[in-house]
Amino acid sequence: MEKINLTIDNINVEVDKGTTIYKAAKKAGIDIPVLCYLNLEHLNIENRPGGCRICVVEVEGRKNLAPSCSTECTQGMVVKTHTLRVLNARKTVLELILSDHPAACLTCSSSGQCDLQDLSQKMGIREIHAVENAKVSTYRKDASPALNRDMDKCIMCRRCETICNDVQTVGALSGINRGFMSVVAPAFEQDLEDSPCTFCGQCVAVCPTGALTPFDDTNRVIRALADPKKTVIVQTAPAVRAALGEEFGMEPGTLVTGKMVAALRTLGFDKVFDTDFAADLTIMEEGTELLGRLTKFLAGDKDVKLPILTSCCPAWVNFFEHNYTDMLDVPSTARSPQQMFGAIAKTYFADMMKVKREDLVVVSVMPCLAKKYECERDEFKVDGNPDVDYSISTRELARLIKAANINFKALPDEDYDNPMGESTGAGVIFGVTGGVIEAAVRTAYELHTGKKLQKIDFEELRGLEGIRMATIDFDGIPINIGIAHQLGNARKLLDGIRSGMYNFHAIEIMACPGGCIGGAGQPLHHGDSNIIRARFDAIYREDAGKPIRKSHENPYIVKLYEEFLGHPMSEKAHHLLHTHYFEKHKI
Amino acid sequence: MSTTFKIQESHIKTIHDICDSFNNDPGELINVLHKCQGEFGYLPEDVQREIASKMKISVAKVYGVVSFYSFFTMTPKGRHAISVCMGTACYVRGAEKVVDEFKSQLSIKVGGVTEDGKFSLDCLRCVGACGLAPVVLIGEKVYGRVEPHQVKDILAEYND
Amino acid sequence: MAQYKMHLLVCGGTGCRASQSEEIIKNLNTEIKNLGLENDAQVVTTGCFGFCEKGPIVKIVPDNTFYTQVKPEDCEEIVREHILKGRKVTRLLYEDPETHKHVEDSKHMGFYQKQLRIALRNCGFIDPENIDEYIARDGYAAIAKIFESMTPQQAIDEIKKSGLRGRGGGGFPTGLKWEIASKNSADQKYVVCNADEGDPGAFMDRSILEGDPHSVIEAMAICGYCIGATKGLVYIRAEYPLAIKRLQTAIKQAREYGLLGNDIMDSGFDFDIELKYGAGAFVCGEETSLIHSMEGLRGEPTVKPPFPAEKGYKGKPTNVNNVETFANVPVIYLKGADWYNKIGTEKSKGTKVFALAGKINNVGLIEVPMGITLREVIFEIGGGIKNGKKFKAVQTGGPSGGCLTEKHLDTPIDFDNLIASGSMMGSGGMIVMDEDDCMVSMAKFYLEFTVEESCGKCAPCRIGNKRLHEILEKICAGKGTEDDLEYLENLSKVIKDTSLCGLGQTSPNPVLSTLENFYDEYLSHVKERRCIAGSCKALKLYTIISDKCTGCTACTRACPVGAITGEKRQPHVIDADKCIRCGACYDKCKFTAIHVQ
Amino acid sequence: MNKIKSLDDLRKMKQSLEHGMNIREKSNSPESLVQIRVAMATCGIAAGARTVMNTLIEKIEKEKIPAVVTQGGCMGYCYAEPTIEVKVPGKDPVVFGNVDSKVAIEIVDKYIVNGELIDGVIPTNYQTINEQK
Repeated sequence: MEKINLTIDNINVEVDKGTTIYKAAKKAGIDIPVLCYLNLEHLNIENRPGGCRICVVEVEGRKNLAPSCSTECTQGMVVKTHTLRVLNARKTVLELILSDHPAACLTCSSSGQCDLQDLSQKMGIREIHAVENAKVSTYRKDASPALNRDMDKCIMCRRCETICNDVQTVGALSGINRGFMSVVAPAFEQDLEDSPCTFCGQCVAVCPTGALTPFDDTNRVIRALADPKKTVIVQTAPAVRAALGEEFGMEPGTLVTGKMVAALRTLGFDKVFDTDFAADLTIMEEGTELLGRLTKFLAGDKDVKLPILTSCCPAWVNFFEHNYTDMLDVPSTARSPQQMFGAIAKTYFADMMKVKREDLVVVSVMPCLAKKYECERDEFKVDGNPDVDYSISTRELARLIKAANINFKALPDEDYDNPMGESTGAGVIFGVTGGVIEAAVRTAYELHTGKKLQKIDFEELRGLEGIRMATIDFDGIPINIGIAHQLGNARKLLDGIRSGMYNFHAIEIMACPGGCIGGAGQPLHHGDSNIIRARFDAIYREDAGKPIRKSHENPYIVKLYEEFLGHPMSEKAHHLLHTHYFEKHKI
Repeated sequence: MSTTFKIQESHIKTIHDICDSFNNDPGELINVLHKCQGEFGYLPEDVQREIASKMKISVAKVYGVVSFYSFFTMTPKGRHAISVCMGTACYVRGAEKVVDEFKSQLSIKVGGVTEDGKFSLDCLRCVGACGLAPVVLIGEKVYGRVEPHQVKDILAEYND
Repeated sequence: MAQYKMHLLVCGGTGCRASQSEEIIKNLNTEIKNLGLENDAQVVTTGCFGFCEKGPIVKIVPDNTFYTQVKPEDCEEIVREHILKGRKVTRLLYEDPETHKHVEDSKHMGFYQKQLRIALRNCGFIDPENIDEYIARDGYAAIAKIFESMTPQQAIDEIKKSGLRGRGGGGFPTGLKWEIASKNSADQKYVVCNADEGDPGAFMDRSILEGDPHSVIEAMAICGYCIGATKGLVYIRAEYPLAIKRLQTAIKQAREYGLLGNDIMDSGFDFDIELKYGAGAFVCGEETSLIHSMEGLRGEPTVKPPFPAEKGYKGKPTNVNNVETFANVPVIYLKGADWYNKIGTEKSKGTKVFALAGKINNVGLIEVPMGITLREVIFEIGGGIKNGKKFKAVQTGGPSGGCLTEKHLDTPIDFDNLIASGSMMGSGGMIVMDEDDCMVSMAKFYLEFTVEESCGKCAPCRIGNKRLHEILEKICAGKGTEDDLEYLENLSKVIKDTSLCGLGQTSPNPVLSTLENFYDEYLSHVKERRCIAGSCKALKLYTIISDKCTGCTACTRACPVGAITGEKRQPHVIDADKCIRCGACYDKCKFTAIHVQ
Repeated sequence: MNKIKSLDDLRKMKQSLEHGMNIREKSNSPESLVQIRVAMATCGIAAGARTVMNTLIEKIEKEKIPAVVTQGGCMGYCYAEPTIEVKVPGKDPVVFGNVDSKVAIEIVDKYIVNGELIDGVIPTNYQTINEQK
């Protein structure tokens, strides 16, 4: 690799050819502020339109200032990152951006987590020139079940557009209009619900301002908790415990399972359960379905649809309902753990507690925004009453805890309630890419071969590469497995299957980077992919520390089948735990 | 923004033929939009949806392109489309006053259509007839050296 | 073959067609037939003569008679008198604005005397829809010569030696640009002709394409040969239907003659050209935006490097030149780089086409050698300021340029001098302004354009220009402050310094250059609330000169807001606070008693 | 349509085509050419000026003489029609009267090519073409 030598603020730096000034400066320990630039290195996600012009620097011999995020270093380059000219330019440009941004920080849901706000604090903006009579660009507002769009607050960083198109290949958003009125929006500024949006929420996860925010369900939860007639129970998704601590200043990757349970109890939830329990249940159903299809296939049945696709991720479900309408019979019919939990809670558990369905409120805490949409799907309601009433995100939970004045860090560790709080390591790893399929393999292998696994950890299924493939030996039968996270990678995999390029038996897909740990409901990563990496490691630590690590060994699952469901894929299970898919062809 | 345009089978065929003639190549989107606008007079939502679906581009992207370029329009023009050149040469020779006169005569804004759908009023960039500044185009017809007091007579030419 | 004694060249450019030149051609032909002169005179539709002010133009050769503002009904007289009897139709001859004498032939018109037509050499001379006429004028001889005797590198060297610089605005050396593209190897490269002329008030590219499309085709093929590209694309404004039609015809004819297509002239070199249409976005004049637009995307620019020469259309090395640049290329090979090199100034060689417009007598398209002074252009070629008014400024470079004033009149025009004077060459728009033009309003006009044409990708251009425009509006409305002037300057400089592409990097130029040259005018707007030129409506002050007022009450009745009061047959007064400056009283007063300040 | 295959092809083509364009090319630089103006008013036409003009055009074309033939109005020598005015670069214009085809060829051969004066010159105080009117 050719090396380039340059000086930045009088520091000599040597970098590889092709390195940008921004990265070279970082290497030299110089921090250049950025706004539109986003680089999640572990995940191959980059947004670099060079549009905000905040990261400009002075390069000797160049007429105008250079955007450091997208200017490559050249041999002998002399760069100055904080001359008066640079500082004046940055400040003036930031003032301009603020002059077209509503001054509503006090009530903005992104306040305190907003990159724009941070930057104006850092740069000491205290007044905005020319704001008198200045026109502010305003747009149609939209509130979908999963997220709110208030593009008056958009600064045209284009991160959401990049994510929606280049990373997720959903194509719900595009830059529209021109000049001062340009903004990112769905076609015709229509509602997201009328667009091919999957509600994966990754646009929200990268938005540097309050333009894209999660739909806020906290008030509804508070109202339910305050209602003495209601029994309110909560389930927490696997990925939440690996990230919630960040909201309270803890190191990324800190596991806060026990504190979270304690906090939820303090908040007044009648029972604190674990979605991991439902994940184990999912494995029983999905694993059985996989084995069924596999057995038929191996027996030569030509009608059987393979590969089986996981169906836990609601954004992924939306994605294939929009884009792969010809393959609707391929994914597993198993409902997601959130919905299995809801269905069991409002039948089995409600009976057990002798609570009427309508008096039982099921709340879920999810790393995800699509879950908000999922629990509103009609097929998951009984006479209009949803199996899961409200889904709040990790960040919303953090807000509830803060609003209730709970000193989270000082909370003791507490355990989940039973029966739906017991889970296995297999349930935990549902939170990362590769986890669902690994959990399924752990169970399917043992059920299929009748043998005990020698080694529970399937390292070959783990990792953060966008598409991974592995072959697992099922006692002489090679089972081909494909894994993709982020919908763009899923598309590649699916297209490969459609064209016959790939030959898989089972495929796991998660819509978000790294899986649920990188979900849009999680604490914001602000462009630091190390955070996602840390959560990833935490999930596997939690798994390794669990006494039981295979779903079919979860005693409460065994009990659930004995007492209520009968056996996996039974008629009752089918009714409560399985679903079907709809064609939602939209461009 | 939504219009009364209802897409019909024959329209779909026209759109598909146009897309096919450009091999459904997304790189030809702008040429396709030109042809479709030539066909329908404007680019209503349904036409954009059909183009997007045929060419396998997201409709958001199609709309992104349509809303970027000033040549494309989503509102139908009047039967007589009035365009006043606002190039520099016309501007310095008083095009603004001519526009104002059209606006007050027709009681519409720039970009608007009269209620009876007879006239629409737009400004455009240089048509290159700077020698005739200020220039007004009505349909294909060019009026040169237009003065505000002539506007009334010009409009009268279009009495049906 | 009939040997015509006379050719009647009729301008078929957009401007003249707008004033019925097609009808004129029809009538001339009918009359020639009526008089049985078919073998004596031939009517030829040509491209633009440049003298658009007096269009439609009919020029008769060989005696160079130049008829202006010809009407269809004049045709009979032209044929009967001039063609049949040899008597010129004096009333249609060009009248010199100074001497008021009719000028017999175009050789003696001030408009043409100082011009040197290289890029426009065939415009107004040949029938652009007839490839034979182009070939008769050494068309395609340049490329034939190159095939016969030059390697691509030698051909590039010739352009480098000629000193030709890009005519689209930036002035980048063309030969060097070609060389860079030639050195980037790829399985496919592209030659792109930028014909998305967006500068309001500039129409040279359109005129060239309408008047001499083959020279552009030939030059593109030469460029293809030089850089190793087999595909050419012309990105052309959809608003130019005639140019599109002529170009399509020319491409078809060139293909029929084997001058485009595979194995051109047995050289083994393949080249063909395809059209891509613009759709009304000024920013697409910027190379990277243009390329994105050709790819079917929004015309937003991307950061350079990578330059198109490395990564352009479809990610392949692409050379982009504008129409006028290409139009210069074939002549350079025919007459030699040394010949070309002798024209112009030290660093700007050759000629430049300007679109002369505004408050000037001879509006039109001119081509002059680099180094000519503004004075020569405005007062000799342009025939001076209209209606005997006083020259105030000339705006060059369109929305990206600046104003030049009296003190610049004797500066030789070239790329570098214009930049040093705070303006730029741009595509060659030249708008002349007189004492009635308010320079603050002028800056506002250009900013309004930039605001509308900014793509919106980068913050300084998207928001900054909007704010500049708002401040200028505020000043024109009489609400500005001196602080505003200071902020205007700082903001302008930051926009230039931080914008992503050429549009934003130059858009504040009209503000900066008027601030520099006409600071007093800004000051009088903000301090005295006065517009010296009298063009800012809000700053007009209407008063009644009591000596002249007869108290007829006509003004009182005309005033829509009841701002005028007074007794009958007594002098009236205008309440300045109520007055909305509509001017109704001024129009109504028969005694010129209304004074406007 | 035959394709152009070489520089030679192109040259040949150009030669056959430039004929038609000559008249325009010549108008580009009339001052360096011999300018012949044929008086073409009613009297001139009646006296056969049109034939004379055709003869002149054919003759200079044949002899490849750098000359341009234009037509003008009546020069006022109606008694001597057809009249033609010849202006050789660097010399004063000369008017010839009673020119028929034969004389026309003689004017070209003798006066224009060899610079010899011939009979039929109308002596005038006449200035130059361009200063007329």
